[in-house]
Amino acid sequence: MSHAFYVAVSYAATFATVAGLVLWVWLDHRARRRELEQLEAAGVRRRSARPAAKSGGQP
Amino acid sequence: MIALLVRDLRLSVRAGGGALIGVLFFMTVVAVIPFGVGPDLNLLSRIGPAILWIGALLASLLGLDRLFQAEREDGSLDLLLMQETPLVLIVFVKCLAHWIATGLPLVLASPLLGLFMNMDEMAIGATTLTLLAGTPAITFIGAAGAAIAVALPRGGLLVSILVLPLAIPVLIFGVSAVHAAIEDPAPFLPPFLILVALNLFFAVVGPVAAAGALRLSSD
Amino acid sequence: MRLVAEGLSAKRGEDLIFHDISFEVAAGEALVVKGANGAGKSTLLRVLAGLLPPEAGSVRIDAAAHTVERPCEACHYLGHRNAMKRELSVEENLRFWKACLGDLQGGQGLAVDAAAAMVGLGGITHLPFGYLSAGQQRRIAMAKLLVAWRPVWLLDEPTAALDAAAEEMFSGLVTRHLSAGGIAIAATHQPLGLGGAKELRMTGFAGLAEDAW
Amino acid sequence: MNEPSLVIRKFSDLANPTRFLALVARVWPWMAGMTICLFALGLYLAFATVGDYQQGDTVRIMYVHVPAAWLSMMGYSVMAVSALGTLVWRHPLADVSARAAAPIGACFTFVALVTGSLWGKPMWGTWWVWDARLTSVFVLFLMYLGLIALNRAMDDPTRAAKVGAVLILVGFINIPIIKFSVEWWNTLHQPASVIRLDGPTIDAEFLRPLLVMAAAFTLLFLTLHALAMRNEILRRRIAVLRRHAARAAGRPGGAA
Repeated sequence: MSHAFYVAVSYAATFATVAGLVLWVWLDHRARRRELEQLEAAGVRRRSARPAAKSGGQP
Repeated sequence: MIALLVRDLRLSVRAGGGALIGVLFFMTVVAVIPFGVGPDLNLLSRIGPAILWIGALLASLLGLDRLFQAEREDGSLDLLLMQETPLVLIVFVKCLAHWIATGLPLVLASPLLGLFMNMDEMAIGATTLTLLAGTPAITFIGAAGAAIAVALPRGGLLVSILVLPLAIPVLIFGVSAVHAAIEDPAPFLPPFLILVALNLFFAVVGPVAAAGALRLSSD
Repeated sequence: MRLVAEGLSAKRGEDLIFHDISFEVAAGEALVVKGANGAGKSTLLRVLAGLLPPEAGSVRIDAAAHTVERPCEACHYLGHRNAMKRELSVEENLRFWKACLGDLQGGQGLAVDAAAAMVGLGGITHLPFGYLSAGQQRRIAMAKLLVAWRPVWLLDEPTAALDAAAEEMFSGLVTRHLSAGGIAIAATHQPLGLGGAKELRMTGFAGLAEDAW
Repeated sequence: MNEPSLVIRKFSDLANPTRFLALVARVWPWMAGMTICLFALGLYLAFATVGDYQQGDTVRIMYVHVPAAWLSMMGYSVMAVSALGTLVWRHPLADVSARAAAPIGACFTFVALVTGSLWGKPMWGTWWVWDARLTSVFVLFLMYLGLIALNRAMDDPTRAAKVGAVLILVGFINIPIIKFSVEWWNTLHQPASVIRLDGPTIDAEFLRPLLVMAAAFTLLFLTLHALAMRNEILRRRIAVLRRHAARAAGRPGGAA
């Protein structure tokens, strides 16, 4: 097989891995955002955003 | 039954699940071999299929002890035992989920490790195919061992000791099928078909034995 | 429908735990099993649930809407352990048991959300089960009784980790189940607040089985 | 502390996850933009230069292989520094950083292994040899995966953080082994040619794209790391909120 083939495959493999990484970061972020919104919708808010905060251990 | 399959798969990928551990153990075992036998590529390519098979055998035994123990610890096993659904079927589905979570990744990782062992394309293909046919058998027969050891405090090691002798036929026919594929004169199909037959045999015997052992172990 | 136990005795290891216990519970009735620690309450429930083979005697269900091969198939068993996975969310856990157990003829299980609301934890089904406190986990385990219909409830110390309000909630659940034609058998120290429940007092059995050795 | 220096003040400012999130939100588009620009330039240079007279076109594999290999070690070093941060300074973000770096480092190690194999097949005639450099990088890959598995196995983040940090520091021995393996043992892999005491031994023709690509990959790593840290912070925030929700559900009138 020609050397150009190996070059192409290695660039493709690198690109695929990096793209997968970017995709993972992005999807993870979206999922976390959605979970936060769900919690927010259920009325669960961070202490700093809640006016009458109860004292307790810092998260 | 689908619900049980989905739940077990979910558990295996959630935190603390065993899906990653098995394949990692497989890779580590295979990576250690060349340190032991020396980096002689010709030797490695000759013993590569056997090493992959032994690595996969050990790796698929790894998580088996938790198959029923986790269910027993939180009381789910009691409820599963009470159901109208035959226990054999429940065990079969649990084995299937366990194989998809731990056995299938081993099969998928084996071509990569085959390259590390300097095996040629034919040997890699044959090894992957035989592992695909053989690892379910190990899981099924391992389920019987897991069910026997479910009530024991240090059941994990015992499962391996109980199951390894029973898994020897699978190993024999798996490796001989690969060798047949590499060396021309011997035909590949007979040992491979025996492997498939073993798989079907264990798919029946394993769950039946496991179900019996689980019924007896409840107290 | 009647649940009938005749001359039950059971062993654990070599010890005979109880001997010759008979009772009969009809639809809409509750039976409270009382007795000191070690009197064999849990063992009796496990025998009824088919998890321990009885040494002698038999359990059967008469005149059921849906004839079952083994009596335990018509039973819910709420043991000491909750039968829930910590890693999965409450909803996933309940959904699994709803699908896995299925309804028996003669009744209908509640939807997952409705069942969680019945035990007072409607808003937190999205949380992982492991995040809940012991009392909340127990209440979710009770919601499991609601998602799939079983005429017979076998309850082993159901209210051990619960506060007074939750105990009251639970006796409400049991009363509701009885009025729907169910049967409840509970082993407990605490009063369950069930008016008109039958009582079975277990005294324990001080003696070995046959002196085989 | 009477008068903390500016650096320390800035550093402890960052210890507040909310401030860190704000910083990431402001900075990451710039980092991503710069990464893309550098990659464009690097890829142009990589394919515009002539091939090596010995290696032919395959020299171009080096432009991804060398940066990936360098990042696999840098990623582990980032984790090691974070581990020190967890154990010594108890910096609240240190463990977040170590956790976020593990999958990214594993991916770049994987790229280094794959591109190395693809270079080795035409050059050495085999996909893989068990020499010191390749083996130690493979061990590094397994260590990354082991750390990821460890992180996933424990559901209590603070306990997992300390145990993980100890493991990371123990595993750090492997990094100098990888770096110097080509000099300590006589191996097939060629010795370092860029970072040397007596200056690079590589022709400027190849050095220029290599350096640009290395810079691009490093920026890519930093961008992904910052974003992954953001995800990890959100994950922990969600976990805390959920525990609060579970506790509040028990109280009458609490948020359900």
